Amino acid sequence: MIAYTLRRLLLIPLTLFGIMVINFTVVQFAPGGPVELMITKLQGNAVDAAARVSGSASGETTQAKPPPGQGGQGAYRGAQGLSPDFIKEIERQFGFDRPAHERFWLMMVQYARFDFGKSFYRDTSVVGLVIEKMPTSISLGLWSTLIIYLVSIPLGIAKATRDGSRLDVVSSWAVIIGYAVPGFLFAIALIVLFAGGQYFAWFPLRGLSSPGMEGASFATRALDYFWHLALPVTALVVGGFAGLTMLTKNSFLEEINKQYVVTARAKGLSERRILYGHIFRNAMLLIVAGFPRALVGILFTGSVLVEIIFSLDGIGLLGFEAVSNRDYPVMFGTLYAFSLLGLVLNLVSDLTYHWVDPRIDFEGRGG
Amino acid sequence: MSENTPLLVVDDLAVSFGPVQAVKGVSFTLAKGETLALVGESGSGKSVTALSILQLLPYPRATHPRGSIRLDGAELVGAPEPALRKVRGGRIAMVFQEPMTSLNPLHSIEAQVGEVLELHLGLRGSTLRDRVVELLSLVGIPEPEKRLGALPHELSGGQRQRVMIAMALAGEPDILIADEPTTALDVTIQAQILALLKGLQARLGMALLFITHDLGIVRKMADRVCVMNAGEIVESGPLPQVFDAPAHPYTQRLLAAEPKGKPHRAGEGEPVVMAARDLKVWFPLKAGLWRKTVGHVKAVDGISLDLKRGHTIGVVGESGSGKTTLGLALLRLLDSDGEISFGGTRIESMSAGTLRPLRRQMQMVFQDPYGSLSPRMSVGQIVGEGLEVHEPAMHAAERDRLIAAALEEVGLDPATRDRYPHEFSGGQRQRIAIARALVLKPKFIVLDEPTSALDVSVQAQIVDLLRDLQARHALAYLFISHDLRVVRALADDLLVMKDGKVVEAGRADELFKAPRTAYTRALMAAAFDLEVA
Amino acid sequence: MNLRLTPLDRRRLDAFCRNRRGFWSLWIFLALFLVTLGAELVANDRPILVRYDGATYFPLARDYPEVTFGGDFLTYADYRDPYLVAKIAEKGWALWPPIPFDYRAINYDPMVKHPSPPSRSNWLGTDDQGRDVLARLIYGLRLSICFGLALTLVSTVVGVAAGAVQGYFGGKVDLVFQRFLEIWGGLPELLILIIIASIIKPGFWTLLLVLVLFSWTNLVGVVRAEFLRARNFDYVRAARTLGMSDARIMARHVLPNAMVATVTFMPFILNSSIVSLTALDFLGLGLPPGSASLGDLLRQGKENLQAPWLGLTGFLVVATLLSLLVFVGEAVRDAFDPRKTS
Amino acid sequence: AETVHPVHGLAMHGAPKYGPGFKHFDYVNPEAPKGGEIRLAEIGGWDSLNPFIVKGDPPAGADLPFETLMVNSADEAFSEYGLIAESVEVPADRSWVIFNLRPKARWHDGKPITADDVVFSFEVLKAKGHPRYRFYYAAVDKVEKLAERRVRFAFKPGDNRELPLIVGQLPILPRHYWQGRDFAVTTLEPPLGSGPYKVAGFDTQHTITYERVKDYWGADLAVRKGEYNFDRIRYDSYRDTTVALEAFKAGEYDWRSENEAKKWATAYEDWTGLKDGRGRKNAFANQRPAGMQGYAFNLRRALFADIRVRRALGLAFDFEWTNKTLFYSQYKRTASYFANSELASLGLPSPLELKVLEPLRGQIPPEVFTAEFKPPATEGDGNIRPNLRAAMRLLEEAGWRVVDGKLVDGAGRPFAFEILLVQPAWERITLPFVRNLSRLGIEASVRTVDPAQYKNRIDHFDFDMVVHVWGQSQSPGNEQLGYWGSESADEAGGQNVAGIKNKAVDALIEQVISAPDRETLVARTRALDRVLLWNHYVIPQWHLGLDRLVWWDKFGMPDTVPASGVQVMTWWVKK
Ligand SMILES: Nc1ncnc2c1ncn2[C@@H]1O[C@H](COP(=O)(O)OP(=O)(O)OP(=O)(O)O)[C@@H](O)[C@H]1O
Ligand SMILES: Nc1ncnc2c1ncn2[C@@H]1O[C@H](COP(=O)(O)OP(=O)(O)OP(=O)(O)O)[C@@H](O)[C@H]1O
Ligand SMILES: [Mg+2]
Ligand SMILES: [Mg+2]
Repeated sequence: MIAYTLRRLLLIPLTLFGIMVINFTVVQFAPGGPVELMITKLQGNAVDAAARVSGSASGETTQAKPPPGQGGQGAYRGAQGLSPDFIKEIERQFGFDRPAHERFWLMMVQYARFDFGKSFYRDTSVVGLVIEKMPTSISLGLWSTLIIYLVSIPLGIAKATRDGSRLDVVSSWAVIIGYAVPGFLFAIALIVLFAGGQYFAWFPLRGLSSPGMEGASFATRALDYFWHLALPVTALVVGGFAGLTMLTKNSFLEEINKQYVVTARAKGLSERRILYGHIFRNAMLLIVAGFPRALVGILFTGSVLVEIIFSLDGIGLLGFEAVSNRDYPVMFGTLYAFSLLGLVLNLVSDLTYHWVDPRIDFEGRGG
Repeated sequence: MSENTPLLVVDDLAVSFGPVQAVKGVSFTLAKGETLALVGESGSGKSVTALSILQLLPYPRATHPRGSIRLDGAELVGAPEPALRKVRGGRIAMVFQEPMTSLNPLHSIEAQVGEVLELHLGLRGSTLRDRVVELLSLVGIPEPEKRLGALPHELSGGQRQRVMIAMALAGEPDILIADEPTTALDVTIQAQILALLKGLQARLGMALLFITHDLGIVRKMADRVCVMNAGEIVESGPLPQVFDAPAHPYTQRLLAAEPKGKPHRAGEGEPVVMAARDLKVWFPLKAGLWRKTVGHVKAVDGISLDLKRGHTIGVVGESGSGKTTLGLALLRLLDSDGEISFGGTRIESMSAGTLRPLRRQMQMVFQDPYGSLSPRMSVGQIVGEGLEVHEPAMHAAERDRLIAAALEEVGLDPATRDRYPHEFSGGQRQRIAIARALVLKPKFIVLDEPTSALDVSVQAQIVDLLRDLQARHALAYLFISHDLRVVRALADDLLVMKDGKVVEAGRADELFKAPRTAYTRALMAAAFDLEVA
Repeated sequence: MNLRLTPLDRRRLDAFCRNRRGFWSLWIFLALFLVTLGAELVANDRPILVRYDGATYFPLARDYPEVTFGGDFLTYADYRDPYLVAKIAEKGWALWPPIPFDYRAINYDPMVKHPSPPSRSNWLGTDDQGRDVLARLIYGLRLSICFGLALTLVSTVVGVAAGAVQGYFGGKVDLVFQRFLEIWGGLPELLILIIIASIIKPGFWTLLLVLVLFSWTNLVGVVRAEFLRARNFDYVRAARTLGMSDARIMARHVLPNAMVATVTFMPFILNSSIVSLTALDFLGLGLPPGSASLGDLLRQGKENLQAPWLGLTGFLVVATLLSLLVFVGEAVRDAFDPRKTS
Repeated sequence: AETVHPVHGLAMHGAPKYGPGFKHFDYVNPEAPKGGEIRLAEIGGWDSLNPFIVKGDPPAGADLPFETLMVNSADEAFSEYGLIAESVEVPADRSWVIFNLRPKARWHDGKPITADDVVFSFEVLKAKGHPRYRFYYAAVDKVEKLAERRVRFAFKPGDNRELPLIVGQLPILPRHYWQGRDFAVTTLEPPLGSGPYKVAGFDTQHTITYERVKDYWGADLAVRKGEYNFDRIRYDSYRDTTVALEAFKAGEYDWRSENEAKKWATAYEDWTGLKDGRGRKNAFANQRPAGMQGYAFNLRRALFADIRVRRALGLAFDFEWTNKTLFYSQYKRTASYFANSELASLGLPSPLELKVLEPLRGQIPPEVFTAEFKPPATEGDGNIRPNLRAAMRLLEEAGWRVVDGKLVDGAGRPFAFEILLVQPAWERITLPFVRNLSRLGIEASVRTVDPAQYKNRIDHFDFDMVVHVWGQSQSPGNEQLGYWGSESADEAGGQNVAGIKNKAVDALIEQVISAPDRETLVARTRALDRVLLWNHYVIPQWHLGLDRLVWWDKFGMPDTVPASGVQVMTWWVKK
């Protein structure tokens, strides 16, 4: 195992490099780059990327919104086409005056030193951005994953032992319906029902904390935190039960009739102990196999929609906007960081396989 | 012995699996300190009866149309789970027939044995550990401290069986149901185990329900005997009565049957089919978080052999001496060092692809038949698969015919070929595994304890079959067994193994007559005299 | 063709049928699917049959120029046009499908504002463009099911095969393939979609291809894990002794035991393919605007909270579909469970 | 040389409406009580408090703490009155401008605003500010400080009457504050300003509160009288429009402008505020020029070269039905490129218009002289057969025929094109149009792409038809060159999306730019409007002309709504 682990560790930089090369190449083919987007923005024609998901802010006409502040200088006055010099300058700003391979090389050298540069459109470093969004993502990811696992696994086990019973059927329905509710609809429904003005205004509409909480006691702040989290986490979680519950159930069904279970029973063990002490480890492999993926998923891409709907700023939204806005430093920076994390987690999960079932090895076999 | 009220009463017990009636009204009693032997044909319902006592059958698939089982007067059939839990392991313990599949593959043997101690005796910590070690050494596991952390797959067949026994004994039960507890054990260990059981019986008054096909053991151990055939008890009574004056024809047949005959002698000039030079298989012993290799189990340690066409080499040796490993290594199912050649071709470094066509010519019957049968394939598919692969042109009907014939040859009803492996008895599964190997008519077969689960009559049938096939097709066998009678009936040459090394080799008849080493002598003595210390 | 069932298959079939829930689910699903396959006959904006001026016309099968029925144009007739309706009524009659709209047909009734609630003419109401929700549902279901089935099938086959090969062979194969997967997984799905959409116009097949590119990896991990474990089992070793090819061992011996994951995940993959189609619609990378898909219905549901029949219909249909499939999946699992067949 | 007198305000043309010494704008309530709070919402987050640079997203209201030299009034076409500048001096040819600063103007830290600050502002904005400033002020030749409170901007040669006014919009930034700070980077330290509000507290991305400056130097100025009455203005950020709407209904914020007809018509029906009278919902008419929004043909495509074809396609767009069933009849059809303003053409050309049109006779569609432009109308019942008949006739005239139900040209090529969209919301509007086109045998398809790709395709003229909006001000000028000028037709990334290349149009644009006074400007603009309209370069869509507002009824508002529409900052909290 040590040799294998070492080999895998050595392969990580290589894989990472591969990921970066491929992505960099792919990006070269993207229609429209940051320069174009910047120009659109300058001309005042920009369409917010998130608008596609969140509904357009501009409606069916362009002049519907009276300018609330002063000023109101319409950008169109000056917009008489941009001079080529000016476009050149923007290109230079973004580093697009260099050939692609040179840009790539520069980027990789920086990345090797864990220097991820700055966003094209903001003045924050990529690391800063990620760190800024991390708490939100982790809050959402951690709690929802926790809840999903804590509910699904025992539920799946209970279903396996009572295969075909009423509990089984009813809970199947419940988790499936939860899964079938489209997340965005459910989130909106939650807002309308429990945070809107019409029905019950029990929960806050947005954010992760109430204003003016800085000085409050820890308990109050924690309470406030969970109060804010309740709806988004619910929205994230409903859809998550089904897959895991069914997987657990089926994995357990697979094992529950094996001979060693009879042995365990012959020892006089309680059903519970048989389930959790004996079958669990044998059936857990698949669940363990899915775990790192779930974790990365929830941290990285988790929840663009939920983030948008609950006005939270997490990594999901950051990544989505980075791609839509062609904010390459952010895109590559997050890609690099999360790929690295993913690669490490992959290794960890492989090692867990071996830990769960020591018969598993990764040596070549055949014939 | 003591003729007080019976501890366990089984009364007109019947078991059905859907339409299949496995047990059709079995009655017997078991008193404290008594040993009752349940003998009978393979598939006659012994295991099912035993499992019914602990209510461990796959309910609701299995049903009891009638009958009752009472422990100290309390009904066990249909008893609530909590009540059964108290009985299981604590009052009645069971050694399962197939130790290989009956252990939890992912728990160390320490955990599996310790669990019973913890549950029923409330032991914890170092007392628990000490007791586990003690139990393991009682059942003859060498260096038990070192192997506490071993997982079942790292043990030899006999070792697993001993762990199973240790586990059953751990709870100090009132009744021990032992379903073929010594099938995988070499005779010395077997004797040791039997002595252990006797000792416990005397000390604790433990009652013993002993299921076995080994009549020698029955003679040594049993107070009373029940003979089962086709789901019914056909004869029962005190040992001398049944054995000396069998009334039922089946009992008579059973007692008369014995593997007989001489090995079929092929000419000495036959070509060598399978040869090995200085074969070595070392398993690393790993420890710690990083599972560093801290030593090796030298399972096979420099063995050479030449097996000629039409010949049989018998491999004997104590449990854990490396017999199975040798067989696996010869077939390139394990990584090994040293030369292996098959039919004159060196195969030790042959790629899997080149080796594949050769595989048809070399087959193996695994020591753990249950584990070697794909659980989701029907028996017909399992047996026929080799044909399908190697004779793709063969007509389906022809294949079907061959499958049926093969099953019939090993004494199975071809009508059962659409069943799944788990629907068979231990002995039946073993025969399925044999049928699978034989149907291909290979040149060379490794037979790893192929008859361990078979009653004497079937055993004799199988031995005859093997010998007959050998004569007709000049098959070469590597025959691994601790049952020296069977070995004597089949083997031309003998290889005696100990700790991965050959301690003695030579012509079988000579060795049986005049064993040269003390080790062999001890083996023989134990086997033929069943010395109980 | 040999349709004779082996006794084992019979047993499996019996086991399948014994799971009543799964059994009925399958029938309901098939019935639904069948109805949607014949969507044109059930919901259409053209009559099945027109009798006009002594001649019989089959608008479902053929396009007729409007002039055929006394209209002005040489272009094909729009049978819902009141002008044409009147013309046809004058000299004959038309036999309409039960739902006289197809997925594009707009209810031009000027009295209704769209989206309009369920009514006599639109049983499930109209969407925000005035199209009949029920008709769109029927067409959308067909598209979504076909898309989902195709995607599920392809990505499952590919994913299982890839996972199997890695897990079974291990070693270099695994090491290289895993790294490939990691690199593959790092691809920015969104961007690739954008790129592809910029090169080719997204349509059913292109989207299928693109989504397969990303969805096949879902199963690889679990299947690989199962294979890593199962390759150590004795019966695999036994199969190897029989000289079976690796492919056969994988397919016959290991795979059935790794089926848990596959069967469990399949309904979900199917459903998520429907959802990913929606997500693409959101991003404007989905099917051409105007196509009927369940996703479009869901999206409209979100954008038109004041018209709950849109979202609710979409959700109910998706939920039903998914439940049916999960229950069928359970029955299939039962059928292959040796302990459940008898 | 001419003597130039300092004046209090400037108009684009003629004299400003408010004379020297005016007390307040007409559309404010000078007695409006100060105090209270207004909570507003914006869509999207923010991460920077420097609204003058290209990086970062500033929050809504980020410019509240800052002031310009002059401010425009909301009820005139384009007039500005001094704010930081007490008076301005402009020569007749408007080739330069001098601003005299108010002595009492000061920063929030109490320091006075000086000419140095003005010079600094101009330079720093051009050098490091948002690139917009760079071309905005491209025509400014140089700026010089004449005295402590007197600055002069000199313009490059050219006839651009707007420049003094544009310079008047220059935000003035404190030099002393920015010395030692980098202007080009985003910041979360509220920069020093001089305006009526300053940042009081914020939570990045989520919310920001502005607080009225108690000793605001300009509180009593005529241009400030009655405005900025709230003590606190809070903006909350929402990411999702639906949620923002729910939040409003839940009372999370106070005031909202609705931009979707469907929502305006339906989303407030169940609003408790409206039911129990605590909320108000009202649409206020305005005269903000709506410009032209429409389906723009890509005239570079041969397919659309024939004016009859363009006209025929226009006939297939059923605005009345769309408006009735999809928009709840809230919109007005746009019949001018300068809709909703006095610049829009009306009836037949006036003599003043004819003066510029006559010379072009022959080069422009004859209908210009004979008919008032009216977009094709329908009954709104979805039955557009009469229009389709007309369209079919036009298409046939243009050489198209129907073969096998498809419209084909002489060579048998089908009439097929793609409508490129960037906003998914437009699909529902466009698809019925496509359906109508199909009845003419035209194969139109709709394609929605992401913004970057959209931009890319527009820039490379790789589209057939798009929805485009040309915004207009009350005072058209140079930008018209970019909109319709021949030169801009081939300029990648330009505003002449349709690719109009028409000598007559070019000539008219010249006339508009050089219009000497408002009256001529209006006439010439109308003439331009007519020519553009009759050329059928776009299929006009609609405009609103209303501010659709909902608010929780705690505010008072002035009696008059100015031409530019409702000004929230003139509202106040009811006592
Ligand atoms: N995978 C493994 N890892 C570690 N040790 C192993 C492994 N397999 C077998 N061994 C050890 O190798 C030795 C030989 O095992 P083997 O199975 O060959 O014995 P055997 O002669 O067949 O015994 P039996 O008669 O009990 O079946 C035993 O001590 C066993 O514990
Ligand atoms: N789960 C099952 N389903 C159907 N039939 C079964 C099942 N288990 C056992 N049987 C059948 O019941 C009969 C009795 O089986 P049992 O295991 O008791 O035999 P046994 O006497 O222990 O034989 P052996 O000596 O070979 O172990 C056999 O014919 C077997 O095929
Ligand atoms: Mg048995
Ligand atoms: Mg062995």
